[in-house]
Amino acid sequence: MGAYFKEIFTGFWSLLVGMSITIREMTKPVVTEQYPYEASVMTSRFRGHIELVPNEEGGNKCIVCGMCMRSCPSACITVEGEKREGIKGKALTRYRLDFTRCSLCGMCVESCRPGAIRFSKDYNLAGTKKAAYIFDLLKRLEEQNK
Amino acid sequence: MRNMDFTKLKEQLRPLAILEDVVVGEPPEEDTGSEARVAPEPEKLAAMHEPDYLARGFNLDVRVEAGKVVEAAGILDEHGFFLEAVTGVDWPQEGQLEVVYDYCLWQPQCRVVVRTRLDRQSPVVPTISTICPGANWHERETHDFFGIEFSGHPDLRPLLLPDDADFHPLLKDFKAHG
Amino acid sequence: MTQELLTPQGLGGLVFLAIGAATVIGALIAVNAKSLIRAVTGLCLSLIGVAGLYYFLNSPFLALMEILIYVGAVGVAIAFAVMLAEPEQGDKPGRAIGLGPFFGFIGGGMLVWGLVVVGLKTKWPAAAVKINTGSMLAVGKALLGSYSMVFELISVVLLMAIIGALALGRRGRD
Amino acid sequence: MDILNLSSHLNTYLVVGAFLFGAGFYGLINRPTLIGMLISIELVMSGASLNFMAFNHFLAPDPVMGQIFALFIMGIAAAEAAIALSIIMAVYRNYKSIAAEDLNDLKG
Amino acid sequence: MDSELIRVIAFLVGIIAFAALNAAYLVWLERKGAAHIQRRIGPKEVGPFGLLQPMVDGIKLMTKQILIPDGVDPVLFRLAPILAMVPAIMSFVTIPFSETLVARNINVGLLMIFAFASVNVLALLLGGWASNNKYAVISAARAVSQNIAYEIPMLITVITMVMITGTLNLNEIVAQQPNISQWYIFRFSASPLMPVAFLIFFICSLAETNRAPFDLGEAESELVAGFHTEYSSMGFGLFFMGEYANIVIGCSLAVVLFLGGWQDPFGLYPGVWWFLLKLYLLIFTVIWIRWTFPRTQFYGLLNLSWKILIPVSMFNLLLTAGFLKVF
Amino acid sequence: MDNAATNNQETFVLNVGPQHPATHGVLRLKLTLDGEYVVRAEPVLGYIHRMHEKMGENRTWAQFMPNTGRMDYLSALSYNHGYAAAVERAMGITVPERAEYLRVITVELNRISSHLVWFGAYLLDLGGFTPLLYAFDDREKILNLLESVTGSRLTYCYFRFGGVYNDIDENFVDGVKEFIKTMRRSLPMYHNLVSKNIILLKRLKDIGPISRETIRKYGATGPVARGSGVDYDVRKNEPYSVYPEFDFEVPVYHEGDSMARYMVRMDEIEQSMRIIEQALDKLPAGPVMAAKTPRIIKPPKGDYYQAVEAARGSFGVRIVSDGTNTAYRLKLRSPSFSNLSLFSAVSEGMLLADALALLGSLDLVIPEIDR
Amino acid sequence: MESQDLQPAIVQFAPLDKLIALGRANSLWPMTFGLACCAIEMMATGASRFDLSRFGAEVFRPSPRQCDVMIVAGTINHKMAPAVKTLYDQMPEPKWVIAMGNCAISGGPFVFPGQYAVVEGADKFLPVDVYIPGCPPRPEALIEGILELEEKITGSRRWPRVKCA
Repeated sequence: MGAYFKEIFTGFWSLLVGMSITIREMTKPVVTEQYPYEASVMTSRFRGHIELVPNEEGGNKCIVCGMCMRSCPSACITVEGEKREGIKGKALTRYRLDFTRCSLCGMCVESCRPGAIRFSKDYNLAGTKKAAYIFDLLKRLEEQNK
Repeated sequence: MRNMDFTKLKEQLRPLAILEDVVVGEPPEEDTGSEARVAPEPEKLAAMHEPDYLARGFNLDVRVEAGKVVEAAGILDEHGFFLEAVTGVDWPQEGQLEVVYDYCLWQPQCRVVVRTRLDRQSPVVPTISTICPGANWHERETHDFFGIEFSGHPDLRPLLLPDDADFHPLLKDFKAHG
Repeated sequence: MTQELLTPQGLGGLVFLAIGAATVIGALIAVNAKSLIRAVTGLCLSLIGVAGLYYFLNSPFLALMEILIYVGAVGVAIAFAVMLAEPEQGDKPGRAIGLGPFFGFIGGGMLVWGLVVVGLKTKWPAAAVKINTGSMLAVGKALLGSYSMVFELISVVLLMAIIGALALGRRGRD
Repeated sequence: MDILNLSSHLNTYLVVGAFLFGAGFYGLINRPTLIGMLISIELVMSGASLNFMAFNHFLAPDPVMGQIFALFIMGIAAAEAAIALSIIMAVYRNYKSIAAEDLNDLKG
Repeated sequence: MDSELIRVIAFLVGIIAFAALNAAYLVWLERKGAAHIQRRIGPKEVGPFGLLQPMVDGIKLMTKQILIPDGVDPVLFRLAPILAMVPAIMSFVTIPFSETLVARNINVGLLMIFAFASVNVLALLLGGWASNNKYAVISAARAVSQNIAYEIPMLITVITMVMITGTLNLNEIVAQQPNISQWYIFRFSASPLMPVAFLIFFICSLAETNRAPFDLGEAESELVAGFHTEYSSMGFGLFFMGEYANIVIGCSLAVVLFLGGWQDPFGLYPGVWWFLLKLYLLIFTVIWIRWTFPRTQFYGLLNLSWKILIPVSMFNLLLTAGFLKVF
Repeated sequence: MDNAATNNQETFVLNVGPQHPATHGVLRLKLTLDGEYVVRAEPVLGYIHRMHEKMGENRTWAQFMPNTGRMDYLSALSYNHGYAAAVERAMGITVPERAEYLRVITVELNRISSHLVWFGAYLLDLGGFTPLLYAFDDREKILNLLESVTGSRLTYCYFRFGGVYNDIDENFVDGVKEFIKTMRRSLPMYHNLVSKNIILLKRLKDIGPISRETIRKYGATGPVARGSGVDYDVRKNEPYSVYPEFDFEVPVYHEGDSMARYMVRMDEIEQSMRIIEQALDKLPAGPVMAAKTPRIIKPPKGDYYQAVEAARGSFGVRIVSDGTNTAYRLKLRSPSFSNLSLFSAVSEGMLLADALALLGSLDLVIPEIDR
Repeated sequence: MESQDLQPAIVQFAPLDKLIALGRANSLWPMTFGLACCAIEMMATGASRFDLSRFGAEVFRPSPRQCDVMIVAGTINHKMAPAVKTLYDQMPEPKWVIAMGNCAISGGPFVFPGQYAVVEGADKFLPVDVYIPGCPPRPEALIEGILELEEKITGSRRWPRVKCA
């Protein structure tokens, strides 16, 4: 009989303790970041999709070695280049990134010797068209330069 | 064996291990193909050896006949081992399928690998799920992936693949249809 | 007519009609519905109707008790039993159309007819002078006064019912 | 008779009560299952207590009596429902059926 | 048209509006309260403080397609949500919001509320059964056994209260508690266990309305959405509103029986605001409890009823009877 | 209770899943119920089978790394660790000490975050919503820290053969210390709010007891095994990385019920914090990548095994190499696979709600089971 | 699928339709439906730090009958696809689909020549309205996806657009 009442009281007490915790939490300030109004800042290592690094003139540093293409686990990078006068290696004509296949592993960035690609800070992509996420990074770079 | 003497276990397992031709001397070249194994005098050794734990990650490697896996499982079970995984390896060039059983012990550290080779055309091996009920799913999974028949298994329906799956994706000659 | 309708009495009459209809329709559903669960619903509808009639008979207490006990307890219990004991089909389809329904219909019809005839033809004595108001208080006093013996008996019956139900339910479990 | 004034006539109640009674009787014979029969019995009882109440309201000098009768009927009905349902459940467990005609084991 | 009729009709409209609005804004309160308990904001983008959120939810629910799935019993399937809502609204008729603000001051008001509340079970049962969905059926079965188990201690407590007050009329009950020391929760002269009685009543009304931590019927980790799994659109909306209406009724009843209804504690402006204040405090407690505790297990729930609540409420009943006889 | 399962009552089959709130993803349970009692429970797997093992044979060793993080997305780093360590073992690569320390720190942080998700999700299973959000709030702090190092929140892919992707900075160290401080405050709050709650105790105590023998027969590991009194933790029993250098305990409870498994995980959070603290104190300087890592990974012929203690138990990687730059066979032994396989044996005769409480206490991550 | 390019019929210019669209857009109840990694980010979005409830979209309903939007969060394989399809069919109109994460968009990193298990994108068998790329996408991206869907329903955007630094 004693145990019976003891259980009732300890049980009831534990419920009260729980309720006191939640009411205390209620009076504390909220932790919510209000996204569309306050945009969070990504850390320097944040991995968005990759983008081309502009050089001083606003061009790209890519030498079309194809290392990124080969190291990519999901084959989402296509690089095309052509031989041009006065440039060592090849000049980049097309850098296509199929972001819908990417796993953001960073193998491409690591394998890039000249440091021509880096992670962008695009963290809030969303849209109604699937094709919008097959990026032409060269075009993107040009738009950024404008 | 690092921490404890497992002589008794080894004694019990040794008779199960099959004798096999072991080429003593330089290992066969990589691209000579399996037919071109010309060993001077193959030496008969029991296929039980203790690899270097640090290099390989397990302590004892036993190769047994397909029929003996249950017995091996029984011995290991007696010693308190638990079954960690069952898996297959496809060796199409040799026309064989290998079934690998990983056993492990809680205390002290000891990992035992039991392996057996089956004919690739009709891979049948007795089930050990009678001894380790946990093997049930592992064997179903191996059946999914390699098409290995575990005779006596209570229920060999596909586990990870769709119910109507009739393909075995981890075979080396598997091609996805459609 | 319209003028009359908009008085409380007129509306009350309408409500009464609705209640009477509910009683009759509910009873019809209860005895005719194919699926048992609908029959239970019909029963509940009918009983709510009866409760409404009680209300018009100046005993709201009884009306509410009717809802509480019949609809809330008996109806729910029957519905529950239907859920447990009737897995899929409704009434058994295999039962041939025998003479049962026919006799039932004839018998029921004759009963209704007879009762209605008796009820309407009889010259009931004029309403006597009430000796009390029939209020809840009076009911309570009567229940524990002149009818206390019956009251006790009913409690015993209920107790026996509970015990019996428990015993029956328990036995089936093992 | 004014249709909106039906509530103040004894006959209305008697007709409805008789109807409930008859419907219950019809159901009792017609229903093949035990639960259906139980439902019908409830109807019969309602019809009876409605009559009690009606006479009580319109004719009886002591308007308590009918109410008490109706209350007792309710009590009986509740007890009866409890017992009947548990019997039905027990029967169902043993026969996997609640059809009355399937319960012919008692014949021997 | 006489005034009595107008009064009844006005109250009827008012009650329906009150029930619907209350349900809508209780949802808002619940969402906001839950959010703040959980360190977040809750609805805020629709209207100031998200106050229009219930409206847009209502619009959405009303304009959504009504699906009657295959294999359901179409009549009962449609009937059940209505049956869940109507008795709840009917029960509002007799609740005294203030001395005069009561739709119909019925002598057996207390009994009436319980009579209609018992119909609610039928709604759940029919809804679950008609859905022809195993989750719904299990959930309905749970809801019924839970309701029956908790109706007993609740009614015993109410009988205790009726013994003390000597009436079933809610207005009279409130009138007996003019100030805080005479609220029945603190009326120790009637029975020293009055706070316990209040607690039992409160717990039981939580269980009767299928609220957390007794929301076994809607245990989403087990039974998806319980008895309303198959309900879409307003069918679901009605169940939802019915649930909140039942909460309001349960809490109003607690306020009337134990907390002095529209009476004020200190002799300041008695009236409807006091009633609403107490009511919403209690409702907030209900919400607070919901967002604090995990769900009870089925047998734990029945054990609580049979092993704790029923014996204690029986004891209280006997004690009260003794006190009534002695004093 | 037990005879309910054996009598000849009518039973029915309840399909829980593949989409169901209780299964945390896409597991399907075919429950044969008698009333509310489970007569037979049969988990049906494969609804998120993603061919990891097949992909291992198609990709180079390095390219497979992102896949490991997607098996168990809640403790992705443990899986990265297991795979990286297996390949390193095969290649004979020695990882610099600083890199090993970083691995341990991040893995343990990841373990805490995984346990927090479990804690929240389990409470959600039991019908308590608020603890989930508190746990996620604490977890966000870990994710911020890990994101600042690895660059992503969930599927990190941080380890490389021979080390880690990049080094940490002072902010990270401070952040971790700050986090441990807040977590030490949060844990007692969780215990007060949840662990001592009578409702929770009633729901978890003596529910789904698993015997030591069942654990062994089914090869269950991790907190599930430790809740049944099995003192087995790969970090202690088969030390890898730099774990031997830390002083930590392996929490073991002997009851074997759901509460024991719950408590094991809660205690592990504390132990992980201890490891992190020690690792931060001892953190050596130096490179984070082995200097002599070959650019092209071609492990020598043979098979290799590496087990690590992931948040759910012992995760084993068996690689069979034929000396080329892709794996010949890659077997991923996932702990939840074995942990779940005992479910049908244990859940027999339980109530539906209890069976789901048991299921939750196993802490399943389905993609890891289905692979 | 073609349907994603069509103008949804609900966007019309009668005031009532606008009101209805507004109601629907601000009360998007998602289904409790997670497939893989992205589901955890979906939960994180609903949790305190990001708080999906600000947009009235936190009411995760377990039953498809009561949902408006299905967030396909994770890889769909051939065994799961029929179940997903069934769930979609069980939802009452109007209903929307958000493909969250690369797996749901195109099969993601699990697609390789000769693969046998993964459905290459939810849009192979569902009319997807909004795509959220990422592996997994950050919670902000999911919020953005919800806002994008609201824009699609009402035809205008109420919230500021965030430029990524």
